[in-house]
Amino acid sequence: MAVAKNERELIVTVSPHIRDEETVSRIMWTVSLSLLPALVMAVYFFGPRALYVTALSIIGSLFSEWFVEKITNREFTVRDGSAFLTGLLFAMTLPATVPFYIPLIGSFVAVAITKQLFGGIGYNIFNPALMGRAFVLITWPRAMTSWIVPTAAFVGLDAKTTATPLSLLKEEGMHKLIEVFGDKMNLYTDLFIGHRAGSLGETSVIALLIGAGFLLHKRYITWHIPLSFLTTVAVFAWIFGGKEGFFTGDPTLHLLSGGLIIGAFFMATDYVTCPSVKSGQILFGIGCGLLTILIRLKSGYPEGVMFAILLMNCFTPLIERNLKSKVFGARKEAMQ
Amino acid sequence: MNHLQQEKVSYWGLIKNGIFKENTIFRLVISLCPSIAVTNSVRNGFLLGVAVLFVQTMVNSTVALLRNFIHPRIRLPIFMLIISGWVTVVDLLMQAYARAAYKEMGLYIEIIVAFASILARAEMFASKNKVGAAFFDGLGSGLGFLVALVLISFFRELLGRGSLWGFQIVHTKPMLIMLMPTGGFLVVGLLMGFFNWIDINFYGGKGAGGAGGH
Amino acid sequence: MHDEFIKLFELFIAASVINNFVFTRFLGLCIFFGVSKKMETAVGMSITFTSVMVVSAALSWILLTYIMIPLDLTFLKIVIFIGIVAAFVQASDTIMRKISPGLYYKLGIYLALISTNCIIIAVPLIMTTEKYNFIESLVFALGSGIGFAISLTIMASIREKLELADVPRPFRGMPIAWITTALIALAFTGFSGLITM
Amino acid sequence: MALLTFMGGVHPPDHKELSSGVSIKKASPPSRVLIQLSQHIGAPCKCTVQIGQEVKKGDLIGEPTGFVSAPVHTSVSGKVVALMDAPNAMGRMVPAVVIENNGKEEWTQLRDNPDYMKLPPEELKGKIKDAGIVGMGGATFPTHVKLSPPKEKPIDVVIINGAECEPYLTADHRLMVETPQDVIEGLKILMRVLGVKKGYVGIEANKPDAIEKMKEAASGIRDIEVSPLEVKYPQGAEKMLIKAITGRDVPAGGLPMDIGVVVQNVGTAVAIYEACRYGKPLIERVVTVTGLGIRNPGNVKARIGTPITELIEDRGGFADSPVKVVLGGPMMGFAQYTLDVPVTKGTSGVLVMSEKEYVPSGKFGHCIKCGRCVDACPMGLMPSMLSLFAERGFYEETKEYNLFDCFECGTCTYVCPSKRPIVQFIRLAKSLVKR
Repeated sequence: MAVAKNERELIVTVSPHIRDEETVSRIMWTVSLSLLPALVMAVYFFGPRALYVTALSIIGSLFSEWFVEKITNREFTVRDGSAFLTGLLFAMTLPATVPFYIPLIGSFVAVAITKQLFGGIGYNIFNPALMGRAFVLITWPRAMTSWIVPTAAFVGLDAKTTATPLSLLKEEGMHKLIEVFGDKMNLYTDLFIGHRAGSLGETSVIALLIGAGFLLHKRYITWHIPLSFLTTVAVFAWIFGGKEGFFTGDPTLHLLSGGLIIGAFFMATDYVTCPSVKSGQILFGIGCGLLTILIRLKSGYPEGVMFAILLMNCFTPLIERNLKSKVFGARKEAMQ
Repeated sequence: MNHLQQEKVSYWGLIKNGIFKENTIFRLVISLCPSIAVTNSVRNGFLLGVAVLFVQTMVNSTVALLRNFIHPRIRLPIFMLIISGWVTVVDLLMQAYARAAYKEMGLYIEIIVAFASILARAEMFASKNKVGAAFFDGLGSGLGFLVALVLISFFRELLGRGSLWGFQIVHTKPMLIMLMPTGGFLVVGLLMGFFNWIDINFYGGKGAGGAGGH
Repeated sequence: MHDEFIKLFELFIAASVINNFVFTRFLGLCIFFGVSKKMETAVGMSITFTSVMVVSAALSWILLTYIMIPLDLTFLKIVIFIGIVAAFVQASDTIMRKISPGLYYKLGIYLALISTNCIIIAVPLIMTTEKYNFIESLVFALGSGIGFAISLTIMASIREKLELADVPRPFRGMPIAWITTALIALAFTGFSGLITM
Repeated sequence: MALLTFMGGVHPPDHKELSSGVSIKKASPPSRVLIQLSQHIGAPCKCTVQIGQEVKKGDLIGEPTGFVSAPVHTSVSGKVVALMDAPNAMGRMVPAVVIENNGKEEWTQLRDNPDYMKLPPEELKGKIKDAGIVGMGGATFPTHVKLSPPKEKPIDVVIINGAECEPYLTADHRLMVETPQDVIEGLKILMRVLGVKKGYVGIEANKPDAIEKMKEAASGIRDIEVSPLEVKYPQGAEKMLIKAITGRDVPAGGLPMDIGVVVQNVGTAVAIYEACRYGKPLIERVVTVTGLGIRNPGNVKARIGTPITELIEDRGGFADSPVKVVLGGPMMGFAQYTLDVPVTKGTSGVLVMSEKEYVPSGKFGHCIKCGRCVDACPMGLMPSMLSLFAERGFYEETKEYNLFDCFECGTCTYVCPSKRPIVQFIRLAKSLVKR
């Protein structure tokens, strides 16, 4: 047979011969980018210390990733951005006042124990950032629950430390909240803008929503988990949240406060630790919502988003096992 | 464990075997509950370890002593009876002489009765060997248990309270989590992994984390 | 009556979730780690375990109230309770083999494991200490059994998933199972303070 | 109106612009052809010629050896010079006949039959069978077999597959634009053979000119409908096409005929028309020669047996350094290690990928369970789990995740951000698992 003049060594691989441009590191860096508005707001409200805490926890998580991969002789994956993202997300869950060893140790727990010991990216069972936070919260409860007032201080309050809206609600009730924030509208606006005590990245709902909208637009996350999560929280807050009986709760307050928004859009949607089938995702979101409200209203903690997501992470393998994707075409056995 | 049933067994070898090669917690991974429950302080860990050591040794000796009189068909209930008898002795002794510690860990003392390790030793070794060997086998196994408990509680108390045996050692902020279940599970898991790592890297072992058992 | 019911419900929730035997009371760990490798065995164990637990709790309570306390024999509780469990397990083993060989084939192997499980002996012991009445004892036993079943199935599903994971070699098998349990226990602390008994 | 489609799928950049505007050109006659005797799914043909024998265009050179088989004809007139084994597109060695072209282009006896539509269905089917027609979309299933459904499975719909969802390929597109009438005639024959009242032509919406031409050709025929489809890979897969157009689900492990549907490719329809009208056997087909590695990408009408080097020369040769040569489309086609392979009845395209288009596929990362493959899988499988099981060697477990429903369209591998060779893992599992 005639041989083409410029035939040379051809590469032979099996199909498909084209690949999508999406890569894991692009996903990770884009999600990190989408947290930028929240970080900016955190620095605006809590000052440069917010930046130090963030930097430390990112450094801590990058180091932990490198360290475990070094001693277990693995390929270094520091550049894929997943450790960076974990560090950033973890920082978002810390109060600005934490002593500097907390971001370092917490990010070590997050990356080294929760992620790398399980085999690295993709194999962790729990959301690393939240597990890091749960660890430091239980370990140093005092340091993790002393909040400072945003620089442009609360109306009528100029003390250095204060409580989060949710703990005010839990300990003193709605009337105290209104007293602190002026009136209900003020309360909602302050919560929406982020003018309140809380963790670095959870306070500014508007900044988080901008980031979340970006991710939704890029299709990095889908509506399934956030929507089912938020809806469940709103409905059950309305039913059980009121002091005067059923159906008197304030869903708006519950939606805007605590770490719900960052949890629903950035934490619960973590690919690795949520079910990958849509029906499972909705179930996961509902579970998160129920547990959040249960813990917020009944348990010893004022905020339940973190524990709710971690608890649902436990159930993710069970959900995935029982809710598989629906296969195309009726089963043959069923036809006969 | 066939190699243990040979005629010539050195007592020292039996003890070493119990502590290292067949360490109840780290190598065989059985009788785990107390490794978490009582190890939030070195003293409790030590006390329970001693209790187990005592029960194990006595059970082994009793079983070896009576081995020719026990009908094989009903041996397990008889062993259980012997074990629960000795556990009751320890239980009552501690109730009488160590009230404070008993209050904290009474339930776990009583639960020694359900320890698979004790029954396993009685069944696999003591019922087939002479009293002396059985005694030292029990001693070794009990010591291994004791060492493991003390090791775990060492880390937990040091990190969780900054103290050892109740004496304050360091004055940093303690890590409360180490006293909680999570800390216990974590310390055991990390220690197991660490021992496996040593085994793999320095002794060419397979890093068997134990098959697990009851 | 209404309050009574609420109290029983709370007891159930407390026993199953909040004071989950595995994650907060550190009991039943041997079985927990031993049979949580495959989902099938975990489910079989859960069923067998819960039923044995409820029945043996009932038997223990009757024996305790009508024989041991009147005769002042409570100091022998360890011997008696373990005797009850052993006897009951032996009996159900024999009965099951006769009546339903299929079920025996499925669940029989777990029966043998049960007598060395500390939860099964811990339930009557706790019952004695807390002075529960008959119904409460049953609810407590059922709650504990369900709680154990929950932890066992969660763990089994996670460990099946970990089979596919690239866990560093020294941590494969038991160590990572312990660390997983540590993290689950941490997540379960979220329930603390949910019901103050 | 929303376009018809199915659940899942992706839309890779299709690069059809390279060749979609280029009319079909007859390839220059090859000096010799290498005609493989196994160009279809089913039993290979038995050679009916000897070395040295003179043959005319359209002469039978391989006769079928079973029911699922199709005859093979020569595409040139000339002399048989060799009988040998040669690699096919999949790299397997198959028996082939080498014929030297004498340039006379002498046809064997052909009989024009303008009244072919009056022939009884059985006779039409016989003509299709004798012409050696197979599915020309790439699957190469003998067409007459598809047209012989068992009695208990009545057929009520025929669909002509003009989706051409594979990126780069434009052969069917050009056929529909240039000979829409032939496609419709082919469909009419199919409907007559099967006694079916309803015919569809499914075309992806990225070929508006083809849709328009086909609609024009079909206007006035009540029973034929042209259905624009959403642009999405693998829209042209039989099951997906049927779902999109009729809404029916082919049962898992079943065939389209189970739900009363027969699907034929555009090229096949044209071949059917030519066979019934002129008695012409399948000896040439339209091939898209494309890719950035080709100087003048375009569509050529090539004789079966033409070496692909000659097609490449025909389109101006290599433009850039070719890195990979693929027969078929980039999603399901086969990369070649030699350019000696000839055009067969199933060769829809020759894709020459240059350095720019080549995606190295070596290193891959962990599955991050992003669910992209689950969302994209047209069969509703969980490719992520399948690949994980296969990667760890748990082949038996893959059956629980419906391993054998996968038809290896490659969508999962395409979308995977970790660049995992998912479909490759699935193929591995398929070969190692007992059914």
